[in-house]
Amino acid sequence: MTEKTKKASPARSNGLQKWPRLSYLITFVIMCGVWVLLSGRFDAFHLGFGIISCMTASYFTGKLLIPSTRLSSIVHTWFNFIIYIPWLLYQVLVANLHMMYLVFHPRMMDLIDPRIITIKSRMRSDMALVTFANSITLTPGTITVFANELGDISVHVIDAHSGDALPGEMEERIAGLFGE
Amino acid sequence: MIWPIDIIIISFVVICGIAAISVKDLLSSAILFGAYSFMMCLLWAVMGAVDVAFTEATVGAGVSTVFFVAAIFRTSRRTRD
Amino acid sequence: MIDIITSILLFLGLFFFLGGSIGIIRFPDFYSRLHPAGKLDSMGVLLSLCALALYTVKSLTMGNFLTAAKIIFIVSFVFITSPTATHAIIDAGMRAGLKHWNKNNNQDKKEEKP
Amino acid sequence: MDVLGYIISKYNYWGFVLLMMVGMYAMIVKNNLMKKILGMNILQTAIILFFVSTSAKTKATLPILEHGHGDHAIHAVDYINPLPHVLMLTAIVVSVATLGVALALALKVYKEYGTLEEDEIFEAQKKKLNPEMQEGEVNS
Amino acid sequence: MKKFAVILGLMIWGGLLIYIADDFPGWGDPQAPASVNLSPYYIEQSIPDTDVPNVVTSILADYRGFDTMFETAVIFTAGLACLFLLRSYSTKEPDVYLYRHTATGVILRIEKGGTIPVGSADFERIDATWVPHDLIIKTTCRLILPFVFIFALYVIAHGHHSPGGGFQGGVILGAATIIFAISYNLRTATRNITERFAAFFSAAGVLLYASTGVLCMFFGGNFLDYGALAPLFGTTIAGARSLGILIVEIGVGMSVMAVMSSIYYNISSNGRLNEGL
Amino acid sequence: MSSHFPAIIIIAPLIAGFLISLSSLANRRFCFPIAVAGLGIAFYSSIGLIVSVFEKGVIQYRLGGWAPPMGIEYRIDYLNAFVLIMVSGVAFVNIFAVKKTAERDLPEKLGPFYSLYVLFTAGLLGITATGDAFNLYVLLEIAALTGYALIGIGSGQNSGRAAHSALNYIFMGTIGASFYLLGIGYLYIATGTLNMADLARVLPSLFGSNVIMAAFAICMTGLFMKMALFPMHGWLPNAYAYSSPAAASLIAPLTTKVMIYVMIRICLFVFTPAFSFEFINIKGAMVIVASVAIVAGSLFALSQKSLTKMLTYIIVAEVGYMVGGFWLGNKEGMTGSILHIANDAVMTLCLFLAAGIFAYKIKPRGEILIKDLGSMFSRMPVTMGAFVVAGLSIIGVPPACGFFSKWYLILGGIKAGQYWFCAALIFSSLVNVILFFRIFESAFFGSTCSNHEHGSAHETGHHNDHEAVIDEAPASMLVPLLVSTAMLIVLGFGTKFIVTQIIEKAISGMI
Amino acid sequence: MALSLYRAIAGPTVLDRLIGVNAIGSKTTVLLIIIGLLYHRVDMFVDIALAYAMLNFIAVLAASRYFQKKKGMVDSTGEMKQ
Amino acid sequence: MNEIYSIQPFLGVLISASAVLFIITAKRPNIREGWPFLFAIINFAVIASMLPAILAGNEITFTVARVLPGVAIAFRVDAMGLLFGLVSSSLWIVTSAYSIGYMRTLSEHAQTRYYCFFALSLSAAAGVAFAGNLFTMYLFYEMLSFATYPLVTHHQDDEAKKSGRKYLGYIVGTSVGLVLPAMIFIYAGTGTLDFAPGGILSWAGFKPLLICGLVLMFVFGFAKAGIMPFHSWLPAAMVAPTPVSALLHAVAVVKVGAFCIFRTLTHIFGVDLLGSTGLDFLGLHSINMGTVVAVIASFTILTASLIALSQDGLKRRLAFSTIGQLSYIILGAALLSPKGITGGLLHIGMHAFGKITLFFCAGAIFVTTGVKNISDMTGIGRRMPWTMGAFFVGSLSVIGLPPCGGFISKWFLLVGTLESGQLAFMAVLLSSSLLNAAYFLPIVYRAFFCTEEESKFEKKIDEAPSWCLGPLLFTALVSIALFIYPHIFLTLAQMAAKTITGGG
Repeated sequence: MTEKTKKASPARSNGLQKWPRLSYLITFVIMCGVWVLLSGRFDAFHLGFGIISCMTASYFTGKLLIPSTRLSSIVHTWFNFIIYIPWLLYQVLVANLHMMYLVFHPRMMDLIDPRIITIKSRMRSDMALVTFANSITLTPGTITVFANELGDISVHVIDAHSGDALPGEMEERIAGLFGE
Repeated sequence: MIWPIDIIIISFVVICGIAAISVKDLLSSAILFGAYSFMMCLLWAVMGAVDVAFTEATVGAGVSTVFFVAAIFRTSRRTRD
Repeated sequence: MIDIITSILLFLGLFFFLGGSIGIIRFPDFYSRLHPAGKLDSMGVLLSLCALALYTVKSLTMGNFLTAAKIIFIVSFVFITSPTATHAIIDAGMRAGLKHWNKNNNQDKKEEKP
Repeated sequence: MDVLGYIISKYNYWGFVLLMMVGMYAMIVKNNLMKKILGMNILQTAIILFFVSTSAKTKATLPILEHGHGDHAIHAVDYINPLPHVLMLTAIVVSVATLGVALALALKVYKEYGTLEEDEIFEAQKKKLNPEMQEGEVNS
Repeated sequence: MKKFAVILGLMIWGGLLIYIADDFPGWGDPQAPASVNLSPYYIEQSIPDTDVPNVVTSILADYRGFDTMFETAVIFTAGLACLFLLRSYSTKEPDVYLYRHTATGVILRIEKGGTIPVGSADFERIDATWVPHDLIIKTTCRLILPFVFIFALYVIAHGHHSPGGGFQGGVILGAATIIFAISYNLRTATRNITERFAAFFSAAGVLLYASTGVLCMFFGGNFLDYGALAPLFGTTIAGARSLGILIVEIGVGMSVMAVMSSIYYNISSNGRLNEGL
Repeated sequence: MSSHFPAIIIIAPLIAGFLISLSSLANRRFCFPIAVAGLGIAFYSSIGLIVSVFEKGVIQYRLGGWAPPMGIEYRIDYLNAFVLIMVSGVAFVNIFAVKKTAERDLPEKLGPFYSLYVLFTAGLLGITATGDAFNLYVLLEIAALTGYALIGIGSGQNSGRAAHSALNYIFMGTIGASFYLLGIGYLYIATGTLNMADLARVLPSLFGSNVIMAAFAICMTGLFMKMALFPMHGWLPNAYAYSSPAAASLIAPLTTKVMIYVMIRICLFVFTPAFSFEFINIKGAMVIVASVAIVAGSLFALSQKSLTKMLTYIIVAEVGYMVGGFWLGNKEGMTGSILHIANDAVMTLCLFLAAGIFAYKIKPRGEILIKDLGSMFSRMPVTMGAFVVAGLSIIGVPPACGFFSKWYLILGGIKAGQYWFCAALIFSSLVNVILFFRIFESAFFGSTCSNHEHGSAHETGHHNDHEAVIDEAPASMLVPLLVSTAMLIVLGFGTKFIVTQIIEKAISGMI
Repeated sequence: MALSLYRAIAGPTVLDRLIGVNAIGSKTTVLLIIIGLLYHRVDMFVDIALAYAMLNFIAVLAASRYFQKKKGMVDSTGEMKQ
Repeated sequence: MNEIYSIQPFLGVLISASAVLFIITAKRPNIREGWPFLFAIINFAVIASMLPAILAGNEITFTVARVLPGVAIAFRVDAMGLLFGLVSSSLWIVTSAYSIGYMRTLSEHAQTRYYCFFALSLSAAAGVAFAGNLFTMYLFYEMLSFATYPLVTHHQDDEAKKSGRKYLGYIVGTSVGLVLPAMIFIYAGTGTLDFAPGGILSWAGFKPLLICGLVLMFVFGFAKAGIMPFHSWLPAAMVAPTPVSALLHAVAVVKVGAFCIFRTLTHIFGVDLLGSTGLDFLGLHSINMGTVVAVIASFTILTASLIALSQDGLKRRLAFSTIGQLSYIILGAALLSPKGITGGLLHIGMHAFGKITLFFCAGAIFVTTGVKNISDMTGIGRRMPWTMGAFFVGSLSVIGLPPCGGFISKWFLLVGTLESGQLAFMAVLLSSSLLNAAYFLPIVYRAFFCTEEESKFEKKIDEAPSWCLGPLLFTALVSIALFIYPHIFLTLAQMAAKTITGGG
């Protein structure tokens, strides 16, 4: 647990000893990408300015975006994330249709039965947890109320069935996503 | 520019303004003030004043509301009018 | 072609928005209101913005492409922030001690929240 | 149609007047300092609205010049008047600055009196004044 | 009673204003004096004069750059005023230090004389037991912060071509600080962007602005006449103005960012800079 | 360099403000010298300005190098050169005086204090120098914001009230400034320009328009609020009375005066006298309002027990003097009004400096009541002497300068046939006699009883002339006080010079 | 939009209003871009929309944060959540 | 008549003012008291040095600063001013000496302050005397008011406080409220305030009503002259130490008031204007403004004398007497005839010496015995024969009986009434003289001629200290001497009258 919590305190973790500056570098690269996306100007002046900006930004926020600097895991995560997204979108769509159904149902009051359920996740990395929690929020009939580093998640569900699927498939996917 | 949108937004702005000052809870009025700023920003975008809209978006929606909330946090929510 | 897809998506997005708004009004308590607000709105944003992005790239230039990319960027941004915001609000609600609505006492506690 | 045209050409000004009245009302009548500050901000936005309204121009686009497509000359008629926007940027900045200072003062007031209601503050001041006066008499 | 009197008065006042609005040129009238008198010059000359397509920016930072300098000074003043009014430098040591284990949320109470886990990454100092700790918000903010940051810098840099500029970018930067302070806590925020840092930046930003103007004076121009800097930059006059505008915008951005964070610090912690919203 | 004086006079304090803020991070001791340097440069250039105005007439300075209607222009003529000297001089003299108080009251916040101080001055100087209507608004806000902060900090047990009154000040000030801005907006919508000279050129063809009327009315209402003309004076007394003496002695002399200057500037140089005095006929009404302000201010002052509060109500009355004098609409009244701007600034400075010294020495943490001043003559003869001179000047005793402006005001009143205004002036002088002699009396008579107390305590010989221990303020406070007192007399003797060389030239062609 | 506004104004509790405002915010983001389309200058409005989305988030966060902390202040029982 | 531009008048003002510096810096009481004495002598010398030039028909002018267009702080010494200057400066010497005795004997506190303001007051009085225009006069008049305030309230007790309030209330109130506007009216009409022998208003074209108003404003405005109903500060001010009462309230202050009125009536309005402006608007065609003022003065004379009769406090009785006597001066001016004017001017000097003697005596009595009330003074002549002798001389002078100076001035006044044909005023003068006699002579009578039982004092000569006694004897002698050698004053007064009435 101590190992995990060490990672979980991003603001002050000094990164791994291996490549201490790597997180900055990665941030810098991402920033550059974003800059180009935002700027849309490719003359030397703007690009130069962009590089300076990116350096500033990564200096200030380098530790925030990528607290752990294990390069392989990052690549892995991002790659998997792209696969995860369509599934998530599908879930979201389902959630929305469900919601629409509830909203426009004339006897909506009878259908819903809000309550709070608590689940226990096995994930420990905070990024994974948060992804999980946010996914829960986006998916049918559930909103995360609370989560902590130990994996306790309480969820507000709109009707009795919504919470049944949890943690279920989603956790599996996310766990796979973050390699846990 | 597009006057129907414009007129609707203006009326929203006015409604938000009136609501913000008449709500009996300061936090609510701060939040409504945020909504007011949103509307204002929209209004200016509609009127073509992008820079002003941008400023209002950043200032009104972001910073002033937070300032208000922070100040209310440090004082009290209670109000009698 | 793009026009049609755009308008369908936009319409859908607006429909979700409408649903979200109605949901906000119709649902009985604070917690359940958050469900439509959180979900339907983000869906609406997703659909409408995709529609607009599509519309933007109708004439494909570098600038327009970047604009579309920016719109997608907004979408992803909203998708990160919206659940968080929902969570923040519901957490706040819990801490503020708002009463839960449940079926048994909805007659008398309907609009009366502390 | 004429009436409609009239309304269209003026409603912005009506809106600004309405907002201004709302702001003034809040500042004069409301008892709570925070509400007054809010009213102050509404008043300022009203004036900003007025200025931005002056800049409007039908059939014109944003005051950001499109260069690049063609080297045809730039016509002022095609662009919205930018000057009021500039002025209003300044005004917005001023208003947020004022807001900051006003809130700081409100906090200070609250620290001292524990309330933001103006009448309660007056009462507290009176209460505070009286012992002070007596003390002063003893001193002199 | 007072209310009605006020409302009545305001009605009369408003009615008068509306009556006067009758004499205004119609909304959007291209022939209104405001539209034909001064602004065409700006619109048509902006690119030849300053090489800046966003007319608002060119007016803001060049034609009426002096206004903007004072606008920045206003912001600076506001920050200073908040600091001046609210900041309290009480150095009284609290009796009990509270530390929270970041992962579990277990709170340590350390009485006077106890060993303080200084520098430990696992514990953070808090001021009251109720200070919350919310993983989701924290992580999300952590994720979006770099993007907010780069976006803000983008806004500052691209004021020439798109809406935005120093002020807006600066506010977003300030907002980034505020997000940071909200999602973590004020103590962490002030550790990363310290009060001195904010104070330094707020003054340095405006100073950058003003000293650009003074530099122009040394190069033989009037105050804030960036055109005079052309020899320095080795560009045309218009290019020099464009660069001048950029420098100025950066100054504004720095100042505004620092001031916004400073105001937020002071307001949310009531001047003690320990624990805010 | 001298061609840049119009810019330097504003820039120097401005940059000094930023530098102070920076240097306070390093070492607090640097703050004061930088502030002095900034204000000194400003003062020097204000003198340089008036010299070059004498030589060359009106000076125009293009900021950013843009021709006036496009860019912002500074326009220094006799009128604002005069006011500039007044403002920078007062600020410069005062900074030495406030040093001690500031160091004692706000030890932690010296940097911000000096910074705000010089920024305030920069704002006022800018208001005075600018030739652009909108630029004026921005500068107005700078001055106002710094003013709010300086007032709001309060001192000692007044800090809560100071904050509250500063908040009220913010409300009134913001409404005022917003109104001013709105008026400018009305002008802009009607003319499309913001430059004052340009406005004055365009406006005469538009006199009939309702918009111009409204612009005028709204502008003036806003300015009246800012200058605390009688019915809108509510914010002023508390704000000045409860603020820290260090701040009060800067703000009280300058704010209202500069606002009156702005009113004169707007009426004469934007709307042109043809509009202000002839086209709309509000002269009589304004003079009556001013008379009421004078009488009301005096009466309020009479009912005060606290020294500073009394002084603030005197300011309210003095505002009535200047406004009334201006609206008399003739040369004498205008001269009196402009003259009184400078004179009243110095008088108020002197009074508030003295009040600051009293606060510093006898009641550091509260408001000074008049009865607290007992035996001041023997305790602080120099301070009290200066206070007496200033008081006499306010009353209007020659050769102190207050007499001369009052002279011109009454003269103008007689020439304009506004006898009520003259009567109000005389009445206010009489009330001032009572006010100040109440103070002198308590300062004079307090000595016997306190002597007895002291005598029993210290066993001082009764036949010794220095019975009461002289307990004067430090020299850094006394010297500015004496300088301002001397200025009272010098201004009095210089009246003819000022009137014929400056004011008549300033308003020539206007009336 | 009007409906959200209704919730924002009439909402019985602060948080209901917060929901309303949040909803307004997301709608406004879309609306801004639509306006951009109408002006044929989407590239200009995207920035605003982006800034808007960010800052809307801040406002909501701040307001909810208020409850998180204020609640604790009221009954500082010491223990963490729930 | 030539104008000589010389700094002398300014020196005359400045010297006494600069005494303040020396007095403040002086450490030891002897030196401190020596300075005023020395300065008084220097001052007198300076003023006297102007005498030959003036007697030769010249005028001395000096301009300090031009403060307003058309208005300067300027001095102009003519016969009239010099007369007053001589009187006040010569009496300062005497009073300085007397003060030393008085203050030391009573061990008064705050003597430095006392001497300072004393010097300042004298400086102001000289300034009024030499003022070249209305503005300068007003300036010094105000200065005098404020400089005397600490003297009046010297005792710093409640009574002093009350009197001080009354004093300032009347003096400053009237001067600010009446004189200032009147002055500005004149400036507005004429553009100048310079004194001119024939008056400066004759060509301003004011309406008669306005002129009447202005005259009354001045007459009542210079409340130091004690014209009723603005007289009541004077008795109140008697709480001051006696040298103050003596010099200031018998000579400097009140005479300044009278002098100011005199100056204004003659040099601003001009005799001709006053004579030709009547109360036409009231339908009283035959009455001109001079008469109006004269009536006011006469009223004051009679009333004050009657009140004086009923006063028991010696100083208060003297004060009311002063009120009456001051009005003589104004009456003299108001008669608008050369002789009347001469008489009025002479009365400034003659009455000054007489009245100061009386005050000195009152002070000496108080210093020696502590008695203030007349009723307690029965038999005092036996104990203090010299003092009471001087008192008798002073009384005679004030009453206007030979062989004292007062007789001459009264004589001229009477002739003046005849000259202007207004016999009613002659009656006033005569009856008032009778009243004077009625309130002074009984004091003297009871001081010397009383039975042993009635006497409240032991029959033992116990005179006042010599610093007190000397001055009062000296002034008594001067009073007599002035009867015999009135030449200087008389010449000056006649010269002044000549210029005022324009030839004659």
